[in-house]
Amino acid sequence: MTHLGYLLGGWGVAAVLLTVYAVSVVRRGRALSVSVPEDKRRWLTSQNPTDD
Amino acid sequence: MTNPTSSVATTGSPGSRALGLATLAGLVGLLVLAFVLTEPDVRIHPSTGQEIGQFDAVRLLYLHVPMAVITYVAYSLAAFASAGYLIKRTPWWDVTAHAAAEVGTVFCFLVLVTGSIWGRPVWNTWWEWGDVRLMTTLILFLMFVGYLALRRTAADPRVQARRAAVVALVAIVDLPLVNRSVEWWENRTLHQKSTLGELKIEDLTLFTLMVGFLVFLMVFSWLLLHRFRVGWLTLAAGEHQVAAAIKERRAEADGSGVASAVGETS
Amino acid sequence: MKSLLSEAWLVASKDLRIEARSRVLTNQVAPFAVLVLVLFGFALDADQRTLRMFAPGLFWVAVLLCLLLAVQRSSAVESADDAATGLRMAGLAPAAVFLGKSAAIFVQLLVLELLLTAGIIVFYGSSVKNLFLWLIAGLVTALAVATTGMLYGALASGLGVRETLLPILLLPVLAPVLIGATRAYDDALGAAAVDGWAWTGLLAMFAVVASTLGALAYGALVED
Amino acid sequence: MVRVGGRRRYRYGVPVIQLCDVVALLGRFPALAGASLSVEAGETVLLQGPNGAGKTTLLRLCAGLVRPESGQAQVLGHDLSVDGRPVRRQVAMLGHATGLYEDLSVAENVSFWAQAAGLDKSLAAQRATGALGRMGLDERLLSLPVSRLSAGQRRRASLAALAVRRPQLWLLDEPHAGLDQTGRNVVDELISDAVAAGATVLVASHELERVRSLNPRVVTVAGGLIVKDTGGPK
Repeated sequence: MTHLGYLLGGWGVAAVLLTVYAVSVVRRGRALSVSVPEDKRRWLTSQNPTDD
Repeated sequence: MTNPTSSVATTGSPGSRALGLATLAGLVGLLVLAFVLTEPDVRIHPSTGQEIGQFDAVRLLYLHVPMAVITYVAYSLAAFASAGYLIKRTPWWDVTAHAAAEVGTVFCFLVLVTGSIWGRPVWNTWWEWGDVRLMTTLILFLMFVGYLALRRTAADPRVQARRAAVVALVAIVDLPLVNRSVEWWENRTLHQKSTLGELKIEDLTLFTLMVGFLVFLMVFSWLLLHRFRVGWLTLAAGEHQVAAAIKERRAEADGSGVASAVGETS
Repeated sequence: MKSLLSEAWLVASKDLRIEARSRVLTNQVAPFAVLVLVLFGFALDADQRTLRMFAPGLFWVAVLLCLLLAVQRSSAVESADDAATGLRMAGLAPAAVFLGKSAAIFVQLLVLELLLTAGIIVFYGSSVKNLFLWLIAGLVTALAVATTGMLYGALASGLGVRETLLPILLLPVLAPVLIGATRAYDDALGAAAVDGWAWTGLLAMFAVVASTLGALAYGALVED
Repeated sequence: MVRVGGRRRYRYGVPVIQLCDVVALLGRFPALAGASLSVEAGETVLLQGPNGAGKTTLLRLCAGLVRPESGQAQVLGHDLSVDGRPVRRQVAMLGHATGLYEDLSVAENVSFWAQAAGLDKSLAAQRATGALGRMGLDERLLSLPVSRLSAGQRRRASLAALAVRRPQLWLLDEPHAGLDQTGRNVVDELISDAVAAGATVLVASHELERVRSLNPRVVTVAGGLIVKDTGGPK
C-alpha cells in the first residue's frame, strides 16, 4: 500500500482524538451525574430531550 | 447527594447506547470498505501513458470529506441554536449551541489535520495558501476556538450564553465573506480540480464515501447527545447548588439574632 | 433617529475629548504604529523594493494591531471608574452608545492611517498612485474595523480576561477585511495589478453589515 | 410612619418599590434570598445590616442593574423581571464607584451625565453649575480634571452628576463614606431636599446616628432577607 505513513497518521490522529474526546465527555458526565438528582436527568425517562 | 438508583450515574440512555454500538459497528464496516474493498486511485495519463492519481492516499478522503461536511453541519447547528437562544432565551438552545460548537471544533480540527496530511503526498505540500476551502475552514476553526475560549471564562452563565450566541452568529455571517475574499484573493484553488471532480468515482468509491457520511454523522450524533447531556447536567448542578445556597443564606438570616418580623407590608 | 444621532455624537465627542486630553493616541499608540513598521523592516531584512511590495499588507497589519489597542482603551475608559454603569443608568439608547464609541475609534484610526501612510512612504519608499482609492478604501476599512472592534470589545468586556480574549475573538473575523484592504491598497499604492475598487466594494459591504449588526446586538450585550 | 412628600407622581397607596420574595444571584451566590419590601413615594428608608447582608444588591436590584432570579419586583410601576431599562433612567444610584471620567474636568463630567440623561446642552450646563454649588465644590475646582481631585471631592462631584437628573428615586450606597464633616452635612441636605421635593430615598449606611437624624424608616437586612422593619406604609 502506498502512502502508508500518511494513512496511518490521518486515521490514527482521528481515532485517538475522537476516543480521547468521547472518554472525556463521558467522564465529565459521570462526575456531574453524581451531584444531580435523577429527575433532572430527563433522558432517563424520555429519550428525546425537547425544548422547554 | 448520591444517586438513589443502583445503576452507575452516566449520561447514557438505552437509545444512546444502541446508537453507540451501531456507530462502532459502522466504523468497523467503514474501515473494511476504505482499506480492503476499495481500490487505490490510479489513472493513466492520456498523453504520456504514466500512472497518475492519488494512489492509496485516496483512502484518507473517506475520513476527511465526511468530517468536513459534518463540521459545517455542526457549526450551522451551533449558529441556528444560538439564534434560537437569542429569540427564546431558554437554556435548551444555549446548551445545544455549546455542544454543537464544541463537537464541531473537534471535527474541524481533524478536518484540517487530515486535509494537511492528505495534501502532502497528493499536492506535495502540507499547506496551500490561497485554497478557498482550506482557508475558509481554518478561519472558521479559529473563530470557534475564540467561541470556546469565551465559554471557558468565569462569567455569569446568562451573560456568557448571550455573548457566545452573538459570537457564533457573527462567525457564520462572516463566513461567506471569508470565502468570497479568499476566492478573489488568488484565482487558483487546488480543491476543485484535484479532489472529487477529478477523482474517478466508481460505484464502490461513492458507496464508501456515503457510508463515511453516515458513520461520521452517527459519531457526531453520539458525541453531540452526550455533550448536550453534560451541558444539561452542568446547568442542573448549578441550580442545585443555588437552591442549597439559598437555604443556607436563609438560615444565616435566622441565626443573625434579629427576630424575623417581616411579613407582608403592603 | 435624530435623538439616536445626537446621543451618538454626545458619546463620540466625550470619547474624543478624553483621548485629546489623555494623549494616549499620540504618546503611545502612534509611536507603536511606527515601531511596528520599523520592526517589519528589521524582520524581513529586506531592501526597499521587497518592502514596497509588501507595504499594503504590513500597513493593514499595523492598523489591526493599533485597533486592538484602541478598542482596549475605549473599553478601559468606561470600566476604570465604572462609568459603564452610569451609561446604562442614563437611558442612552445602546445603539447610540455603540455608534458613538465606534465613531471615536474610527476617527483615531483615520489619524493612524495617515501617520502610517507617511511611514510607509518614508521607510518603504511607497507612493500613493491612486489618491482617491487610497482615501475611500482607507475610510471604508477604518469604518469596518472600528465597528467590528467595538462589538467585540463589548463581547470581551467585564470578563477579567479582556486583553487576551479580544485578539482571538476579533482577528479571525477581520480576516476578509485584511485581505480586502491589502488588495485595495495593492492597487492604490501600485504594488500589484488588481482591481482595488471591487475590493473596496467588499469592504463597504462588511462595514455596513458590521455597523448594523453591532448597533442591533450591542444592547443585548451590555444589558444585565 | 408615612412621609407624604410634596410632589407626587404616583397614586396614593401605590408603592414606588414592591418586592415580594425576591431572589437575586451574583454568579451562583444568592445575594438576596427571598427579600420582601414595600416602599411608598416620599419615604426615607435606611437599610442597615452587617457586611455581605445584601444591602448593595438590594439597591442595585431596585436600580434595574441586577435582574431578579425569582419572585416579584416592581419599581416605579415597571416589572424588573421584564426589563430594567425604563426604571434605570428614572433612578439615581450612587454605588462604590463614582462613574466619572478621570481626564475630563468636573464640570465636563457633570454636564456630560446631564446631557446623557436627556437634557439639552444649556440646561445641562445650568443645572450642573447649580448642583456642583450645592455639593459645596469650589468654583476653582470645576475646571480641574477629576484625576486631580481627592476621593471626597470625587464623591461630591458624583452626587452632583446624579442630582442634575432630578430623579424620583434615590438609591445611595454608603453615601457618607470617605467624606469629611462638611461633606456629610451636604449629603444629609441632599437627602432632605430630595424628600422635600417628593422623591423617595433608600440609603444603605453604617452611619446609623447620622441618618437617624433624618427620621427614616429603618429596615434591617441580613442573610439576603429583610429581617426587621420599623414600619412600612399602612
